[in-house]
Amino acid sequence: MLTSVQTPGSPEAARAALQAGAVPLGGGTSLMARLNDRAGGDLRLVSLRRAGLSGIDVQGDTVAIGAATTLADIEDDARLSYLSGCVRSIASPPVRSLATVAGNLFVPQPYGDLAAALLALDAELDVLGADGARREPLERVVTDGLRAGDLVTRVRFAAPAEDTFRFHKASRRRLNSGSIVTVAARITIEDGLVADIRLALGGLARRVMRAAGAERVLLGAPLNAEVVARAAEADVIEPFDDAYASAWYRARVYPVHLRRALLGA
Amino acid sequence: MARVTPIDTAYFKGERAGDFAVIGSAVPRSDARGHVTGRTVFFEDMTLPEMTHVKIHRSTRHHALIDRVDVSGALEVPGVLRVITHEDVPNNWYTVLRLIGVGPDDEPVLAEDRVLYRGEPIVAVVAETEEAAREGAARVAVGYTDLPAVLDVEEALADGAPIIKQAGTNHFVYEGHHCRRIRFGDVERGFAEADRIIEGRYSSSPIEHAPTEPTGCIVVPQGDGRLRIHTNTQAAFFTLDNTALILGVPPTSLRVVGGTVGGGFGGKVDVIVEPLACLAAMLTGRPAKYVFSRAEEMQVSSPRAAERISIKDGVMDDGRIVARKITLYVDAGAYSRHSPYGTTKAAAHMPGPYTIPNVHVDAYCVYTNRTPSSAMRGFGVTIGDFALESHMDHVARELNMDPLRLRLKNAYRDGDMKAHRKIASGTALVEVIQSAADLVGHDLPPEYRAMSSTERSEG
Amino acid sequence: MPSTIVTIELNGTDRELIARPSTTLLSALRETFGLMGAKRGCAQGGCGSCTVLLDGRPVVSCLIPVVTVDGSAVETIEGLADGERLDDVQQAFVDHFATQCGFCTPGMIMSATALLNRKPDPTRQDVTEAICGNVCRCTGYEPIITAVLAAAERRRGDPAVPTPTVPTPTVPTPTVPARPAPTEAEV
Amino acid sequence: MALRHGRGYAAVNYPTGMNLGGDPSQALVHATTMGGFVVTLSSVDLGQGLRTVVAQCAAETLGIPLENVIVDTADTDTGPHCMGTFASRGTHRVGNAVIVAAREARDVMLQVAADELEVDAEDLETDGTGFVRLKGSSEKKIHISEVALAAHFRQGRTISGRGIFLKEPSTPVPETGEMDPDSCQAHACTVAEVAVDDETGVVEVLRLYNAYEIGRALNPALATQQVEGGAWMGLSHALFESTEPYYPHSREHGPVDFTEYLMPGPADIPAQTSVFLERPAGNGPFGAKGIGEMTANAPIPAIANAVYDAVGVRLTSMPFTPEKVLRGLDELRAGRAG
Repeated sequence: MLTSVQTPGSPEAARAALQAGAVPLGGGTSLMARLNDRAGGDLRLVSLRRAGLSGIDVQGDTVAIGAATTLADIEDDARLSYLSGCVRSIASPPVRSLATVAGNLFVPQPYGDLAAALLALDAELDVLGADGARREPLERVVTDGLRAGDLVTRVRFAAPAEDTFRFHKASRRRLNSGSIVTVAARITIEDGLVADIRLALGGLARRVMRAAGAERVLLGAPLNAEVVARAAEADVIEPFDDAYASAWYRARVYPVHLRRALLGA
Repeated sequence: MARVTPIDTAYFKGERAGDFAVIGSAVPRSDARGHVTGRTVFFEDMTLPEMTHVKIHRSTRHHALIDRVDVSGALEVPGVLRVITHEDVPNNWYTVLRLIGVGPDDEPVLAEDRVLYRGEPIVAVVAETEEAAREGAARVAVGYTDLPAVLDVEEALADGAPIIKQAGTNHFVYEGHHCRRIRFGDVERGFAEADRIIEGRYSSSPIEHAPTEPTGCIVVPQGDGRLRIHTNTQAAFFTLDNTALILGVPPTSLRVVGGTVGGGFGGKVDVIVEPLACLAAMLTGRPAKYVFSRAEEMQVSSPRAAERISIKDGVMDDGRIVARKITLYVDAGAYSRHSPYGTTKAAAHMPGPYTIPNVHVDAYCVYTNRTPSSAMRGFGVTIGDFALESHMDHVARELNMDPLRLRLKNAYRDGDMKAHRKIASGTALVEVIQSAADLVGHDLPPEYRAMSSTERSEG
Repeated sequence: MPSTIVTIELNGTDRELIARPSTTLLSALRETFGLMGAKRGCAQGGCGSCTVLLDGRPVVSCLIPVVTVDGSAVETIEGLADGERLDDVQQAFVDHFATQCGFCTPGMIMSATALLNRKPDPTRQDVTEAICGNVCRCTGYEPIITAVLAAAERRRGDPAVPTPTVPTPTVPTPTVPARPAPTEAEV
Repeated sequence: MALRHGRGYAAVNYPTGMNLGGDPSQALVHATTMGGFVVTLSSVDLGQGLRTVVAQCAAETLGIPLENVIVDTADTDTGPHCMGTFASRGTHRVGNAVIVAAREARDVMLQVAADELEVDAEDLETDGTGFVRLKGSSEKKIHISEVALAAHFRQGRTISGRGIFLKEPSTPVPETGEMDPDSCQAHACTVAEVAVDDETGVVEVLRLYNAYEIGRALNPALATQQVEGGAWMGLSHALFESTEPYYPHSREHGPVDFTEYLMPGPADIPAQTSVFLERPAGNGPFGAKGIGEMTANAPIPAIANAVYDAVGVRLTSMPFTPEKVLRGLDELRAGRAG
């Protein structure tokens, strides 16, 4: 049963509450949905809504987004227009008004499309832990998780150069639908060859994953259908069955969607 | 401008007599103002002092004997007022079909010594708050001995299948028969005469009604000792009568108030929530609310049945279908609910809106250890139409024939004898096909244009 | 369980309530303030029937512990009409037969209102995006999309757009007071 | 990638009312002191607009303005029995019962008016505006409010009526299935146009064309709501819906919320073009047939057939998920390659 909901006014107070055993509540769009119909032991929540963790800071090409910033805020920020397609593919407006950036990093697949985008952007997290503040690559956090009591306070990344960010999500419905395959990529082409590539996938494993094998195939190669087809075979994916699609289907259409993400058709 | 579908008055001109003042007018909905202001009162839109809440502990097994039920954990939860087991239910049988003379009663209100599907209710917990009721329900402990489960209709009917029903068969018995039968003409002779035989097999998954408003009710004890049941049932007296039978009380002791429903689609006909909510109110002397959670609505409330339908047609090269044999399995799930009725309706619908001289239908209502299915929009017909009309397309392709002409050639007309031996009247299949062809510019030759439901001129 | 006093500005008026940790904004609206327009369709954030505006944004009120929104402004379906005069969105839903069972309607209208407040001249795609979290099982959405677009025109006061009309029976004014339109029975 | 287009057809009929009959509905009608007419029912409005339609039936039969009709439902203490709202029976059964009750009430109303006007009741007519008048006369008339007042306070009569509609129950012959299952049949033909993505198996329904024969559209706007919403549900059943996505192989992964239980959203709907045909049913209220359930049925096979037309995959199991389409395409390609 829910025994308390704290609304600390600072990151430090929030971290203290977490370290005392409370569970962080971002937008609540995943956690509250489960709590509303679930029995279980006593539970204390610490809401991050008032903890001073919201806000978008853009300095040159350095972007810092507060952990409790909502997806709606990102959607509305013209400076982050490259993320608009990603964010608008997530849930619906009344959910995006609540859902937070940090929350999206930890929702189970096939959700967490923003996490895939941020992984492709090589984001880092500011984490407030028992030992104070530290930086963690998002890639490590989505793989290994955080320590109990750690509080993500900020997401940082370098804004992608113009036209270098790709986001493609296949889902059963056009809007408001979990991912079948999500492809997020930061890609630079120079002289007809891939000069920089960072590729993240959603829907194809229990966590968002970096497609390091595909990156290796693509780097230095011409961006064409034949190369992309090889790239699609370069990673071990472990897709799953869920209400949206089977593992077979996800694996079957991943090459198609990788190609559409990178080549546009 | 409101969207109003045009009426093509060229069809059935002579029959459309009548000069009306109000009928035929797109008058505004009388309830629209309430809907847009939030004033429309749905059953849950009331707060009552001292309201209690009912939540259910459900089976985690597909098929099992119940060895032990321990409710002590539930009773320790602060706020839990009562638990209700099968022993507390005066007549522990759902009786939904008794009123229309279809039996036997086969479903306990709360499970007794066994469970036949995952999600079957075992214990109801009544508490001061929803949270406490939910917590209490979670803390009921049930010991099971698993039994072999049958999850497929054809496996259920196969030799050697575990018999899951106390009545001794995994299918409903229709007056001594394994299935609802239609026998018309001589289907085997029809097949023998046919130029070709075209077969198909079609199936569906269960489908949830998914009304936006969950199924539920609030029961309020009245000063005179009666119970007032605020419910979103689709059938007020059906709910009242069945609830009275289960509670063993005179029907005059209950009053059902409803009539405003946030989507039904057949999902609110089963009389599931009212009896237990009434019991909770009777046992506590306080108002009681029992509303399905969305997860219960999705997985425990009865869906549209999964069906499996085989069609074998004897077809002439000119497109006439001279024989049609259909085997249809309705997956009733663990209990009858309305499925024996729906299966008869499915049989009556065959062989579709076509006049076929030789028809043979076996429609089975089959029990499996799946969620009991029941009525849904198009009950008994929707999946059948999918099979029939997919098969018509299949036949047209096999014959390399225009699918609309195939249908027009076989369409039933006034005066035709249907397979269930009723003379067709008021038919209009020919005309809707002609009209649809017009909508998409699908060319029909003059002899197909000239066809009419009211006369069979083409011999 | 500790209770907390929470203040929200509800349809323009400051209101206080005593909230338990588990009290959601939806349950506060319905059970404390008796505002029954926001519906509980799933309590999972998936149906949108409980949509209200929180500081101007559409939100699924079932997922919000009300203690976390102390001091915020909340607008509900009950706050739209001016007395008995429906607002443009409400009137458009009536005129365009955009309601059937009515359960999704308040949430749908609040999502539409949030859109029109921010974007007075929406495209059809804007409308579908705005209401994609509001499940309607009855209408097939087309009349709702039509109504929202019509409401936008109405709000802009576009003179080129005639007031929607539906054919009604010709009923001359009676010489005695007519009965009100048919209504559902009081519960 | 290629988007491949196809067109599919389906035609259906649908029975009105409970299978085999035996499903009565009743109505009571009475006048209030000032000439309101209360229709008392226990019938349930599921959102299809039953209250509005029965008010129209009552107003038409009584010959009074719609505004004078009040529909009071559903309370089992006050409303007479109704079997329920299902089986496309509401408008047909309840409408019929209301007409019967309203006719009886109208007869009393005319008799009271006749006594007030000192004429024969047979010589009276209603004009739909609230007056009862002598046929052929513009002078000799009385408003229903005065009729009602007279009935209550001078003549001591109740302007009221009782109505019931019952299709007698039919019992099937076990050996042959001979039976009388229906009251009347409505009809529909759907043409679906789809685009199939041949690399992913995703089916998009672009357009639905529907011709519906519905007996009589008592309220064309409400009938439009039924057919459009119903066709949407058919599309939803066809492409999305299942509580057991992996049946018969597995019962796992059953959706438990609206996120997982998929239905087409507002961005996934086709353009619908529809037309009504009216062949009034002899036993229907003003000829109306039940249409609520039929409208979901034809789109399902029409879509399946359109997919076949587009890519040659015969979909035999609902719903038609992208996976099923793609597996079919893969089999076809393997067949061609082999």
